[in-house]
Amino acid sequence: MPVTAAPVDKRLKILDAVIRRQHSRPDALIAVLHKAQELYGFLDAPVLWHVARALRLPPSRVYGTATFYHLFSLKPLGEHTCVVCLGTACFVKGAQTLVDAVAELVAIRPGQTTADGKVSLTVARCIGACGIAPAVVLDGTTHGHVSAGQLTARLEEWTHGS
Amino acid sequence: MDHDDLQRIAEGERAAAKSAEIRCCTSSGCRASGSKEVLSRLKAAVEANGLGDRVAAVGVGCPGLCSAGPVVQTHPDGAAFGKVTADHADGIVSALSGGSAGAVRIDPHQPFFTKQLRIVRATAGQIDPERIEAYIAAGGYEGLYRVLQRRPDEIVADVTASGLRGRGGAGYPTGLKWATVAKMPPGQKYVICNGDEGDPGAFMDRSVMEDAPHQVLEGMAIAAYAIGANQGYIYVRAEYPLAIERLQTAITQARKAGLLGRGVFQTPFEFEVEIRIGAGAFVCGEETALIASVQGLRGTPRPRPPYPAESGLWDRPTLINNVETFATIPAILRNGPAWFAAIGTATSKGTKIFSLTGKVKNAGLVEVPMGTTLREVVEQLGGGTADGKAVKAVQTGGPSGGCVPASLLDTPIDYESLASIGSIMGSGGMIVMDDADRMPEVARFFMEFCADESCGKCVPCRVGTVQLHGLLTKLVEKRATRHDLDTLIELCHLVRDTSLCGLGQSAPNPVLSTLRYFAGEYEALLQPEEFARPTRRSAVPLTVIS
Amino acid sequence: MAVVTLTIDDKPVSARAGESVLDAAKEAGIEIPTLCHLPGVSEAAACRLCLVQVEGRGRLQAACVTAAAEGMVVRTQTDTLREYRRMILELLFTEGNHVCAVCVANGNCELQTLAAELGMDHVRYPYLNPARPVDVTHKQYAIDHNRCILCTRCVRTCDEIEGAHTWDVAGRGTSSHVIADMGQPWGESVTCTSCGKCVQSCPTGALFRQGSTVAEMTKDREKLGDLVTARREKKWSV
Amino acid sequence: MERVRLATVWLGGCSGCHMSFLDLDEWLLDLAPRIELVYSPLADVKEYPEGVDVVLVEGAVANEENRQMAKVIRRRTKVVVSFGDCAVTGNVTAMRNPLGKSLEVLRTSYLLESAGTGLRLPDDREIVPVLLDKVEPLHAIVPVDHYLPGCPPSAARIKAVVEDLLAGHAPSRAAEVIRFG
Repeated sequence: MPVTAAPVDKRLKILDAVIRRQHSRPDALIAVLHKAQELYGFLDAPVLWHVARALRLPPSRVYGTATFYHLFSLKPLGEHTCVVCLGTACFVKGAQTLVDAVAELVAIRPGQTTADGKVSLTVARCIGACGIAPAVVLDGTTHGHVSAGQLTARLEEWTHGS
Repeated sequence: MDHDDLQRIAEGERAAAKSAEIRCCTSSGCRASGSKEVLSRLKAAVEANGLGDRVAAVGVGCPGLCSAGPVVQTHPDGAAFGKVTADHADGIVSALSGGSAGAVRIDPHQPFFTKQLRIVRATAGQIDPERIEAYIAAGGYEGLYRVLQRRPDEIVADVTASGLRGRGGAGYPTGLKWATVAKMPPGQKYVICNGDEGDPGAFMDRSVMEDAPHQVLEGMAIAAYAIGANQGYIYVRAEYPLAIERLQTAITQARKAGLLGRGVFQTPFEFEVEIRIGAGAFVCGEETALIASVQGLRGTPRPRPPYPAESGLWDRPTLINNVETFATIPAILRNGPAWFAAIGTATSKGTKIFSLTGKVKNAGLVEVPMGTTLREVVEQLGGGTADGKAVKAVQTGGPSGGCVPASLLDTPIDYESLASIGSIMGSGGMIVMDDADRMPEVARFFMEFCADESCGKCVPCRVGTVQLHGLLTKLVEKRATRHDLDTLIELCHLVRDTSLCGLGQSAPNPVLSTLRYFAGEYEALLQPEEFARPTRRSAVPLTVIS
Repeated sequence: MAVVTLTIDDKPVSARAGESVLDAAKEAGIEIPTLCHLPGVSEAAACRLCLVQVEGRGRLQAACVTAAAEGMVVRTQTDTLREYRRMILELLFTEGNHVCAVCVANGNCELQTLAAELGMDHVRYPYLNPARPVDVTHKQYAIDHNRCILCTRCVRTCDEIEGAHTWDVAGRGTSSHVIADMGQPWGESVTCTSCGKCVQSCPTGALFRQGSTVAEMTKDREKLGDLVTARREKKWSV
Repeated sequence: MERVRLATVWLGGCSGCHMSFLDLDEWLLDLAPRIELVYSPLADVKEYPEGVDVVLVEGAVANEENRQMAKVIRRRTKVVVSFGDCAVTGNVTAMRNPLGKSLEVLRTSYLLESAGTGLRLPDDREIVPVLLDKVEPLHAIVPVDHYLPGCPPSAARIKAVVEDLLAGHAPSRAAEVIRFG
């Protein structure tokens, strides 16, 4: 049965504190999922069950909500994340070639993580950095006016060594 | 906090101002190019040169010219520098006393700056968005104070008289929306600020939230007073962490100063604001989907009526306006509706911010009076294309909008004119395209976006966008025939006319508008039919102009 | 109770104030096609088959959520509406894997019946042929996602009539799918009461009784509405 | 009266539609003098002739031979009727589509992924037509004039459609004529 609780650890205590601060209100679901993902890196079944119980929500609503929003991941992400913005401004400035370059280098498609767990590649639907298109977000930091060469060089650092 | 306190803060701020300021943009765009390091080096350089008593290096909001970032400006001499690196810090400081800056100078008198009329972005690039005192010194919260001395219905009347229309895309008259919520029986009502700016290629709202968070709060508070609400929510997409951070800072500061919370300006008016963070769903920009998301649910839209004004958040009357709309409010109440209504055209009043991007020389944010032509924005403010090639089209309105061909660039920017040429004002994305951009591919790009962002609730949008994407792919890959093109147009009609919400209803717009103006590009991709086709028997017309 | 008079397809029709155009039409003997509508549960307005033309309104309106109003003039059968309904059905047929010939609901399926009624004799768009699972882990019932049209009748029935909220929709866009609890096999659901109401609510062969074979699965959808009436008004239909 | 040159074709299907056609029993005797059966699995004709008036095509387009045949039929026929669900929708024949392209389908069908079966893919491309990656309904390959769904269409519905076509007008699209499954 997947109903077993997640092991009680420090992260769970932090999550519970956030839930208490939100008075266990059902409308806090998205905020709580954000916190859970920040703490655990992704949303696995035990965490989702814990959230459902704490907010007194039907599990299918928690799962339905978690899978509706693109920023929630139910699978672990890689050690490093590369988000290529595919907003319109980036698109006309050749962002697709960036995606293709990364995909070719590490042999994964957007939404996937390399087999060694080093790199996750995702695409974003506009991060609002249109003035410096094309933009990518590498491990949470936005970079503008990025070329395919610069990007693959950085990814090679990630995949080999350091 | 009373009015005297407000003035005291403003005076204190002005008295503490140094004789010169070095203003470094710390908004998201320039931050991505290293502006935080530039700022700290500027501060160090000021100290190192012993100028601390008369020069201040401050982080400010976005001055607009994002393509030249990081941008640093000096005040009061009005010099501006672009592509500044930390190593330029000493030079810029020495330039204040006549030395050579070393950094690339930006002409502050070029049309990009002089042709703008900045009302919403009045303080952007000039004050520190993280300090409430700076906003107050610039006249902030004065509008709220004046509003609280008057009756709520007078405020609604002012907003109506100003002619302001929603800046989120549809252009619904703001005063009318306020009046509807205000007229609902007293009881729990809500104000929601829609900061889920999802149109790819648009970042006006992000910058307003980052550069002028207090202005947004002030606008919301004025609205709350006018309609009788005591609780507000700002729904911000998670992709905008700096906006969230600055709004949170602003809320804390405003509460501490007594400008939010109970007894605002020592009146019975009470207003609390909470931030709700999205999680990556374009459809949540649609107001009923946004309400569902604020309630912690899947962001699926529901049919209207009832409109949120009657039954919105938790089935209570709810006013939803977008960020730019709320940020326009304080100036209207400060300067009066007649002042605002004098700007713009007969049906579209005031100014509008656009994020000008794509193949344009000066990419960034521009705020211009309604009625300005697309040509002025693209060629004068934008400086044409970066490499001097001809402009082919301008995309406005994002995935719900259309591509305006170069031949129609003299169209004035107002809600009706843009609609008449098959595009929309939208939230303000303006993407310049040149010959390298193939219109069927652009249409496919937007359709992929819509299929990916469809919530999946109604059939025409959920499946129709996928089929449309398939047809556009077939076309782009030169496998389609005339028959497929007819099917494409027919499906566009279906999705437009039968989808449940605005996302689906407008999803075909990029296809229809490019078919209208760039039909040749589609025709050129068609393959001959191998066999004659039976006569088409569909009742759906094959027109591309609605 | 206030009564309003309106015109539907040139026929004068009276309706209770607040009643939907769909119900008012039905009482007057005018059938408007639907798939997501189910008496007894809330409206989703998602299938868009019941769209009608209302004079004076620019957009087509879903009859299930449009209140009948005094003087309203409604058309339910224009050529364009008929074409749009056919196209919507075609889209549904391309989205799943609807193979009537080998379906438990063959002969008792609302999708299949509507295709015939609306003159959909073939599908003009390419079939998407998604790879979708069949879940037979529940002791009495099963769900075949190939036949699911995402009308969410089961979700609403389980939530609003049974009160269990076992079902919900996960994912989005064309990858939307119905899930039990945390997306686990139905048989492992901790909230399901095995009441079978969802099975009765399903318009197609997506939800069925275990052991049913081709064309054997019949459903009693009226019972669901009767349950709601019984609970609300203490009136039983037997 | 000139006889209508009628053909029936059996592509990727089970021949059930043809069986249903034969269920017309004695009506076939009425039909016989009005038509000339120029091509059919029920007749020993090797090549699809030119100048066919009406053809009933059973089965989906599942392999290369089906695809080429569909084109020959279209070129040589005035009125093409998709006859039965496989021709109209792909139906049971197309149930392999969700498994993937042809190679994946073959690998699954021949249990190549199951350890220890000792099975291998047959290699007889010279004899057996190559499978298409995706099974398609007939109208995805060539334009079709009329559709007669059903698995199989009942004899009565076949009769109604054939009567209409012999009389020279388009068959009805009324609800009673359309029935999938």
